[in-house]
Amino acid sequence: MSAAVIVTDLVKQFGRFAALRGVSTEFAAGRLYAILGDNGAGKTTLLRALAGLTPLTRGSISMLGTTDLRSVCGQLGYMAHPSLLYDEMSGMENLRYFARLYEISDRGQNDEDRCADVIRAVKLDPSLTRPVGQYSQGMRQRMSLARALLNDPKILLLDEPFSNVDLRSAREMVTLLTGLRDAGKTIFVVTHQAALLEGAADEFVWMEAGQIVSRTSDLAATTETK
Amino acid sequence: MKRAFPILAVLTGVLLSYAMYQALVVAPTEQTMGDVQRIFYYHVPSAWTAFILFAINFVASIVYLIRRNAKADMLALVTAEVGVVFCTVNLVTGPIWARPVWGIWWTWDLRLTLTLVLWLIYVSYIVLRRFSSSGQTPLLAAVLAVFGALDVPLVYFSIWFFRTQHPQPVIGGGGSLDPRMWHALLINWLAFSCFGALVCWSRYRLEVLRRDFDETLALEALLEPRSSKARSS
Amino acid sequence: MSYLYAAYIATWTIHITYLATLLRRYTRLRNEIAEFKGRIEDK
Amino acid sequence: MSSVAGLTRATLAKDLRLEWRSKDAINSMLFFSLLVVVIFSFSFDPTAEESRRIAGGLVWVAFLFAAVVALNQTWAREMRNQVLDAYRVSPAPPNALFLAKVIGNFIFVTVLQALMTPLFIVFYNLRALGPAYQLPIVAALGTWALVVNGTFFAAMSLRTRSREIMLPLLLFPISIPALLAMVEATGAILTGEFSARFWIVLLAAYDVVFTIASLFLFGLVLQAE
Repeated sequence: MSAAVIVTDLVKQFGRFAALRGVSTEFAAGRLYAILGDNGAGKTTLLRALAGLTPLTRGSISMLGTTDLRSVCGQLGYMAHPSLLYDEMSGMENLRYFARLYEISDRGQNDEDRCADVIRAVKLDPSLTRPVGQYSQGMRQRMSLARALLNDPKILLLDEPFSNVDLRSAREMVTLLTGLRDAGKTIFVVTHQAALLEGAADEFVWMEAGQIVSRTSDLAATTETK
Repeated sequence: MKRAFPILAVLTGVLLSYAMYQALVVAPTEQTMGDVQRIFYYHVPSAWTAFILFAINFVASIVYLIRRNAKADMLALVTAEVGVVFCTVNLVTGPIWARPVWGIWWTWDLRLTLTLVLWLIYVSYIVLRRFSSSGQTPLLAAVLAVFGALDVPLVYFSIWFFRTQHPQPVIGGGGSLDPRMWHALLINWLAFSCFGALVCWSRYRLEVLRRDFDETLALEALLEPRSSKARSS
Repeated sequence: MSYLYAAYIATWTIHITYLATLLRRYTRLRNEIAEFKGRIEDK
Repeated sequence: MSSVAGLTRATLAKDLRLEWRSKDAINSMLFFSLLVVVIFSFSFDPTAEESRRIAGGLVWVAFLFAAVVALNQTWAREMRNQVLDAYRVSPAPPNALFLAKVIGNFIFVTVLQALMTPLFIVFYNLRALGPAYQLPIVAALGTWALVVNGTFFAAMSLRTRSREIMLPLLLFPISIPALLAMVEATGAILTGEFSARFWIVLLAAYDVVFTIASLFLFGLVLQAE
């Protein structure tokens, strides 16, 4: 199995605080990783570094066989804790704009169809004209996931996708994610709700104080030692 | 390196005293302005030193943008700060000279205005460095330095034309300097440049120390064995 | 003549003020480093 | 290149739609410059013949402050829900975003000028004694100068604490030659005492230099955190 992501000695320093203190590891392609840890353990910073949003103090990231992250950013889907959507526009209007950024129409699919497909995939209605600002938290979260899926990415980076989402919707999102994983995508999920991913995630990655402290495929085993 | 600093400090001190002696005693008294003209010997060298420091800042900023070299960034920071200090000296001594000679504190003449604008640009540079919250301060600062340098010729032309359009008090600057005056001026410039370099060096060492310490603090946890702590918590 | 003295004093006041701030920053940093070393040894 | 143009258009359309729905920027700008006009007219007698000489400065100071309001708004819109990150992770070229923002701000400030100019004429009894056809040229070049640097520095101040204060601190010193040129050119045209040609050339040079510099360096600023 080939490695989709290789990180070497990642250090991210903010003044007198380091969010990442020398992270070196590999992640295989086509698997679902749950990244767990306390607040301030560096989970979000790691995810942002993978997305190319955070310039590193030291270290390098190789993704899909290249260290030039700019050249593969079209293959990446990123969902942050905030929604990354314009509150004043409807879901469809938002996605239509982001579809332009990825120039999806050049890949042989019509913008309109693609946007409507992703919205349906997250169990929302494409014909909804309400602006996103008036959505419920759960709906907004799902629309945000739809935005991340828009360019049919090979690697998906999700930061807290289940926060403030009701249990049923969260389960549906997990099913959607495992389906994507089975279709060959590499998925990283930063979450506090590890239990939701039990049985779904291939591996649980524990972080503490800016380092990866353990990786295991069995959630129960790690929780025991904690 | 450590011994070089006190030696240079002593040499600079001697040079400064000699230059002061030259400026206040040896150089002849100017006929029309009198002793007040002696302000010239620290007013002008301050300006020249400041301009050289700003030029180094520009070069260092370009080098940083191309190479992302931390040393270039520190050099840029140091030269901007010390340059502003020398520029301030120039701007403060200017009016003190102008008042008895022209009868006014300030005039919007080309050199004065240009110096003031430069001072403003570099003060905003220092403020940016102080206020930017991220680890990207060096990058933002270097970009601003490039913008500032691009601005200088435009400022120059605009003020030059502004001045020719509005009549200004005539400023005596023409006429040749007595060779002894030149001598005193150049000695003073040399002394102030050495002094400036020395200040830059101390500031640079302070910055190196601070950055090393910040890094050690940030990575402190690396020194401890992590795995045992992970288990105990 | 008093203008000459004023300019002279102003020049050196500015330089010495800057040097003083440098010195203050330096001693503060020194103290912090000493404190940090003490903490490391306690461990 | 065509993709930059297309994306610029898409981003601009999106910004104009957002502004049309909220009207945040244009309303606050209008009110702000109205306040400046009123306060200035209390400070001195605006109908005096003498005021023709300072009218250029007055008009541009009002527009400058109003522009700062708009400039802060453009990026604030992108910071809500951190939408800017969505642009940063996409393969879209940074310059398309920059150009769209600059053109958007240019439109906002021009609309403001169109609405405010009649007011200035009425309140200050203005009338151009020089060649009036030069006024729109000066306005366009001057506005572009303010907006191109303003948009760039507003993006830079996003990365700082207290960003609303940072923008004018960075923008005003660099804009001094442009401001001088706008004020002098407007004064020259209104009084008809001398030619504004030099100032128009200077403004054009300023626009070219800083537009190119911004396009070169904006990518770095956008990808900085």
